[in-house]
Amino acid sequence: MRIPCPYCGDRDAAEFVYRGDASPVRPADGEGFYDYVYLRENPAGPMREHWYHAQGCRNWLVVVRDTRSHEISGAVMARSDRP
Amino acid sequence: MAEALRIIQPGGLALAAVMARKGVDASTIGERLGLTPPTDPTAARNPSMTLIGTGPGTWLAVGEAGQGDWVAGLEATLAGIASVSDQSSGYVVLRFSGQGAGALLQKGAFIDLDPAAFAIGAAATTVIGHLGVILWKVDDAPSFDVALFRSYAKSFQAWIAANAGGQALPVSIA
Amino acid sequence: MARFSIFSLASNALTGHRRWDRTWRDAAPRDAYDVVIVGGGGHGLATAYYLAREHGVSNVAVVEKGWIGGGNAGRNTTIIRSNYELDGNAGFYEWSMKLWEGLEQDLNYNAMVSQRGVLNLYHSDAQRDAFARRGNAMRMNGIDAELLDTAGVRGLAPFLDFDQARFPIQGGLHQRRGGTARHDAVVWGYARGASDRGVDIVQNCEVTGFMRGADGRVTGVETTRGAIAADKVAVAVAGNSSKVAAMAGLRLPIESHVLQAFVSEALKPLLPGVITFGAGHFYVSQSDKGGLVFGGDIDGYNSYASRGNLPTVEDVCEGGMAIMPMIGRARLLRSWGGVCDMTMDGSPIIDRAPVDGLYLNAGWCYGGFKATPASGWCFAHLIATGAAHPAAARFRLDRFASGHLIDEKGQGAQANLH
Amino acid sequence: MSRLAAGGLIDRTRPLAFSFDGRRLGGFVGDTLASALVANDVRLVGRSFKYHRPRGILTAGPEEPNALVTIGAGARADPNSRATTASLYNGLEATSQNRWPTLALDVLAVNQLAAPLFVAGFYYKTFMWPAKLWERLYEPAIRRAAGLGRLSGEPDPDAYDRDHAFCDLLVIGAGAAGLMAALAAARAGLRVIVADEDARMGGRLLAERHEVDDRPGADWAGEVAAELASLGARLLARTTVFGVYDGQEYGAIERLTDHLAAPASGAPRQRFWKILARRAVLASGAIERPLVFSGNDRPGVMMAGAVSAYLNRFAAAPGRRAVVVTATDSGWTTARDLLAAGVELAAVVDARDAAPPAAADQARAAGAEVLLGARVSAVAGRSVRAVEVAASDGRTRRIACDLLAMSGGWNPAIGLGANLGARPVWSSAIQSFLIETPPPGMTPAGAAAGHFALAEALRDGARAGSAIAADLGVSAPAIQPPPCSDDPRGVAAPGPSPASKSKAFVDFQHDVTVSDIELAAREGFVSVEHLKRYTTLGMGTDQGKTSQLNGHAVLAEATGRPIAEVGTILSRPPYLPVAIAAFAGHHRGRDFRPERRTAGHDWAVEQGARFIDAGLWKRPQWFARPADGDWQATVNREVNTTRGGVGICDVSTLGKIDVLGPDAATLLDRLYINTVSTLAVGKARYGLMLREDGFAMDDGAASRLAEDRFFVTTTTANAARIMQHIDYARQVLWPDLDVQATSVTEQWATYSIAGPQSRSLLQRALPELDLSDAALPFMGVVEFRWRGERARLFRISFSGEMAFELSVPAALGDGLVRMLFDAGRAFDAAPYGAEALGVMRIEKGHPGGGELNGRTTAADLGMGRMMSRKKDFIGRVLAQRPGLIDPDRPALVGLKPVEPGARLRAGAHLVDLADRPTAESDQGYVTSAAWSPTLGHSIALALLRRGPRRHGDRVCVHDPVRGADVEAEVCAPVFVDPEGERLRG
Repeated sequence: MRIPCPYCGDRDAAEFVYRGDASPVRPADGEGFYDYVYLRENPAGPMREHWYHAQGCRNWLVVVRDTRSHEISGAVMARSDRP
Repeated sequence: MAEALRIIQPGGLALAAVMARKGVDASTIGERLGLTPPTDPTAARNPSMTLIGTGPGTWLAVGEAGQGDWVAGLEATLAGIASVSDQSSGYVVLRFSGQGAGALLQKGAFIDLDPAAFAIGAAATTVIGHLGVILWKVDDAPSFDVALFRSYAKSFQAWIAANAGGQALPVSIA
Repeated sequence: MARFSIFSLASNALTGHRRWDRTWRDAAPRDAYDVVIVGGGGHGLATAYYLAREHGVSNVAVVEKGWIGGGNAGRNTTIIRSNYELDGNAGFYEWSMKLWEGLEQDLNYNAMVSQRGVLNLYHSDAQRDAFARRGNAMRMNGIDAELLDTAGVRGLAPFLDFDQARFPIQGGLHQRRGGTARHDAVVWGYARGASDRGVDIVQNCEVTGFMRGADGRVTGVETTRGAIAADKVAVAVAGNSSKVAAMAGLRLPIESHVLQAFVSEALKPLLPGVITFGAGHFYVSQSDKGGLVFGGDIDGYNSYASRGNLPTVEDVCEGGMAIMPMIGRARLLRSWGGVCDMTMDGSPIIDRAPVDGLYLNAGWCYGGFKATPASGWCFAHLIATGAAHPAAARFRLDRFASGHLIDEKGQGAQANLH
Repeated sequence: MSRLAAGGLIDRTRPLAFSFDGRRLGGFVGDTLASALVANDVRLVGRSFKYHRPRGILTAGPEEPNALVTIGAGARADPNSRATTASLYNGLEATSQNRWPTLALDVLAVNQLAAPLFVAGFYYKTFMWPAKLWERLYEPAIRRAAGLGRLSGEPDPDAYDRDHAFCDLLVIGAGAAGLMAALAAARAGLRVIVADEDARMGGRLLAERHEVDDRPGADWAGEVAAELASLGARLLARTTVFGVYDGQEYGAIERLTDHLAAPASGAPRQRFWKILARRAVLASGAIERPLVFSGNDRPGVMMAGAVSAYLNRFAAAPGRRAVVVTATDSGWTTARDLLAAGVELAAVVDARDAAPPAAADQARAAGAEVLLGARVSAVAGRSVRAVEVAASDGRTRRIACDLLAMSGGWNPAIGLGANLGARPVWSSAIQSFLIETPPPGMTPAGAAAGHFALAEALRDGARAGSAIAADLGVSAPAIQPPPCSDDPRGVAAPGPSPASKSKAFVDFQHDVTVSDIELAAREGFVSVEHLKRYTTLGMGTDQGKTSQLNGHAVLAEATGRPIAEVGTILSRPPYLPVAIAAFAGHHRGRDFRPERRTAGHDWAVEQGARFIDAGLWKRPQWFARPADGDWQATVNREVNTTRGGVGICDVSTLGKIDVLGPDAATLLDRLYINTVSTLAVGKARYGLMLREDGFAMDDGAASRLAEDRFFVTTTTANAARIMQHIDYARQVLWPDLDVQATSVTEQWATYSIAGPQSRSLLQRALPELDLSDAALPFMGVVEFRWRGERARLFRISFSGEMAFELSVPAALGDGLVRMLFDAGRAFDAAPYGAEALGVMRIEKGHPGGGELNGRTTAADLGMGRMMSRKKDFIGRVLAQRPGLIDPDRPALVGLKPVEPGARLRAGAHLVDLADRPTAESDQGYVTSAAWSPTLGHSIALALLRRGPRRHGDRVCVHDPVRGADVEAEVCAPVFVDPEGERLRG
């Protein structure tokens, strides 16, 4: 599987560390931390997810990948991906 | 791997990680340095330094050690617009030259090193045999410079020995 | 149902084996049942079997979207063990081991339960102490455990690499009662036993939604073969738990991940039992047919595709060559993937769902096969009595909110690290 | 000898000697082991898996189910090798498998007598009584009988290579279609890779007598290959593309030396390729389908296409008097090949009522019987002596022959096309399965796409290659397929001939018969996956390449469903089996993972250090001296020297991170439970980080070197994880902060100088520095120059003694340690290793790996009060969950044995003295333990329920896996200098 790193270009997925769903946002206050940390949509289909290019540019990416086919439709730097 | 391969360790290099402060773009840094840092994974050079793109707003700066404290100078020059971390000891740099250089590195790196895809000045931060490396193409001898973290040097030598078909004796890395 | 034995086999041989019945009735769904179990894998079928046998609840349907045992029940590496450390896990898996030990006579079906031992290798003093801690916990739970030094490991597996290893083998934690079982036979044996006790096994019947009462209670399932009413609906669809839970409006502390497994060409007997590498990702056993059955870690990214990628294949084979370089010339024959429910603490869930009438059996990570008998036993107990079985009392859904986690690896709330 | 006088692609000027089961035999360069065996009239080559039935060579390709042998001996023995694809070389030693004592006389052949019992799934129905006999008796017997070849049991002595390639087009299979596709693409200027498993490009062209472009097909193939090479295409012979993966990635294995008598020493045996291809053409050809009739597994029964291959390519006649039985025109091609080779053709049996007229006339003219609407009903002889033919008139004829060539039609070799999960789709036109939705970028072509005839295959390959060039935006003149001779193949339905039940084999390797499949269906195993699992159909080393479809046809018939509905199995990688060592390559033995060495490594080796693994690092564990006696004495000495004088320890492996920028302090406040922003420049502070779930993650020190410059240390184990954590915090959680971070672990060599004499030693080593408490107080930091380079001195202690950590650029690390010991000679300074370091940190009650185990909270570790209430930080909220603040949680305590000589061990559990040790009575466990030379007895850190409230209590330290129980007293976790006076000196 190749991850299209916006900076480095297409790279083998083994260069990356996977973290999971990029959608949950850290709550500002005390509420919602259980949801944020534990509950997941775990969709069968396209998913926005966090990949860290640990062996490359050391940036966190938001990759859109279909969990049924593993086909990737895009990737951006997480820091520039503000909802 | 029939082609010739030479591996040397250029001495006296000063190395630093240069990280732009928030909102500071490459051209601003370029004005201070007199060399505009690349905004993509390539290497920019002038007589006094090479800047290798390692990520958005981050570069590996390579200069000549010895002439004063090169890294301290860089810090002073970039004060306020970029953070600098001395890596002169962090990495060892090896130069692979000759027709066999690309073929050897291709055995380890899962990126396209074909001249058409990886021209002079191209750079990549990637993996060779479980080792993280920063490699950039210097000339069309071809020569590639490979920077890797110092503690891995012995293992990298073992990888080279196993993959260079015995005909290229790697330098002992200091 | 005809009882299986060498005598029934012989007598059928005389009639060209034309008299054998179907192993289980292929039922069409009726309109209503006391209990509908979603998922015809090992856990779902074991649940049905114990509901009927232990609780006299036989008005039960097991609905399976494909063919029974087609999910992880038929994709695992057949290892059974109870070498767990933490409260909640150790007792539960030991109960499962006890059920394995009587399974064939109970089911009158040879599931080839083979207690050939499970050996976990350690490679450092810290790992030895962690294994000692686990072994001690096992002993205190009445589970057999032996901490071996290098000589002890040599005695069991002289073919391991003790000399050239990057991470030298210092010893191992051995559970002699661990071993393997024939995964498909477990599914077929439970299906046969449940079917014989009146349970309807409905294949090619996919659940598409839940029927809900006015009070929101789950009153049945919508399926590709029509609506089926039920007093209680029990879900045992590990790998797809999130999908099914979503039909009831639930989100779970679960991610689906793919775990690859591999088998080599058939070879004459080579390995004594199950061996796991402690400084990398590799475990292996040898099947009765002679194939080396092995695997390692999950690929690590969410997936519903039951297949993985090459980096994991390489990682697993590197691990294998690191501890037993004699397998180098054995050829990898076939690879496959199973989709696992990875929970946020690496331990399973057997509990009522937050929706009335709905029961949840999920989150088995890559450890579901060995749990099959106890999972069915305890889930049946919960469904029939409404109370958690003591052996599974800690597998609560609310433990994540309350902080009573069961985290064997101490990795915290990241599913792919367990 | 059955070697033909002329013809073939073998080199008669280069004879080769080889042996089979010890018999010395001869062949030629160009032979496979199988063709050489055929040429030597060897018919019995193996025994089947279950019944141990005698088996001969069935095919001439990788789909071979029968001719599996062990090639080579000793550590290089290669079990289960296909004789049909193994290139012959001088001195090749082949041995038959799965028989005892000999191939001709195999005792386990008695299994055949029990065949009525050994039906599909029989073992599920028996071997259950008495229960204990399964492991003791039944299973070992089954295991001995099962399995095929035997591994040597010795480490694989060969090296395996690894390479990566990128291309526009990967052509899988260099037959007619593949070569045309490659030619079209290469002429259009694309980067092309052609991979073929054979030693020679050409595919079926090598086995047939067709002409392409007015020359023999093999010559044409050679010329095309030459042109491809001249166009810069990479041609990989002996290379099997075994799998398709995500992102248009293909795995391939190139066999480099398996065909050589004497490979150069150290030369890699195989090369594992990872190929990234924008497009791929699947030109993997087709596999001929056996006919299913009684006795179809007898030696002497061979696929018709294989017979043609042995005759045409290898000039070896598999028999002297042949019968051809066919359901399509293919059999007639083989009939012609037999006549052309001068083999006596006894009869051609065609299931159809009409045969290709020309071929039939030619056969009759040659004196062969032509039987239409007929079938073979039985085969006589252990090795074929005659066949019984049921003719259309219903009468049965017996025809003497020693070779039966069978052809049941062709199955496209679509395995790779299904690797990503696309279900093959039934095509009634070719009576087989095809790939309708291939993996992204892949185009099936030629026979793999159902275009069996040569002209069609050439055309289809050219079309595929040109279309791909156009698709990739390269305009090139369309390439015309060359003219060729041809003959029709025809199609036939799969499945058994009527009334062929007993001993009618579907899966030759696993002895699955028609009646086995019918039994499975009767018992309800009607899904193809159930059928496979219940009967083991298609699970052999051939993965059902010759058996799958026939088996599914039998199932369809038995269940009254069309085969399109029954479906077929998804083929999973690898397409052909791959040696495990090839996947591991260089990364085995000591090279399994890289080794990290500190700058002082060589010095430590000189000092006789013993090393331990800390992650990938090698750390000195201790420095034994002859006088020490044992390791414990060594460690005691190192501790005593440090506490009594001065010791020096390499702590370079700790993670080191520069956290820089205007918002660095803000970020660190959010990462640590305690406050860092109040730290003054020139000061360091101990800190603890939690995971967001509220459990402790890592501890270390943060030092402020400037307002906007922090230097953070982590434990050796967590360095990478913390770097990732910091990047996540600054890039994902708080991208608005202006903070930069990078790992400088490798930049600095750091030595801890600890003990009452440490300051004196340093003062001698660094006379220019002011080391007074005023200038450098506890937790102070100074930067200075050493040998012209930046250096840092931290007054930080892990040992509890007055201690300093001195950091210099790693390039100077070796010089530093030598300088320190020069200066230390006056103080009898001794190096100490990780073991002594651990003893001293346990004596001081510092948490280490045993306590930071991912399941402990700050409060468990006695750091609850460090948690700031004034600010947000990662883990703050979830750390307040009931389960994490339960006062009964096990918390950190110290333990000392009541019997001073008794030994405490990490991993032991704690129970009250009154209780019997059970899961219920478990009160906690020992996290770290050591012998304290300072106190003269064993000490331990433990997590004990309500521990902090139980100081003075006695507990039972229970360690059944290692020894007897020990009684210990609960105490505070700090054993030495609880007031910390020594720190300040």
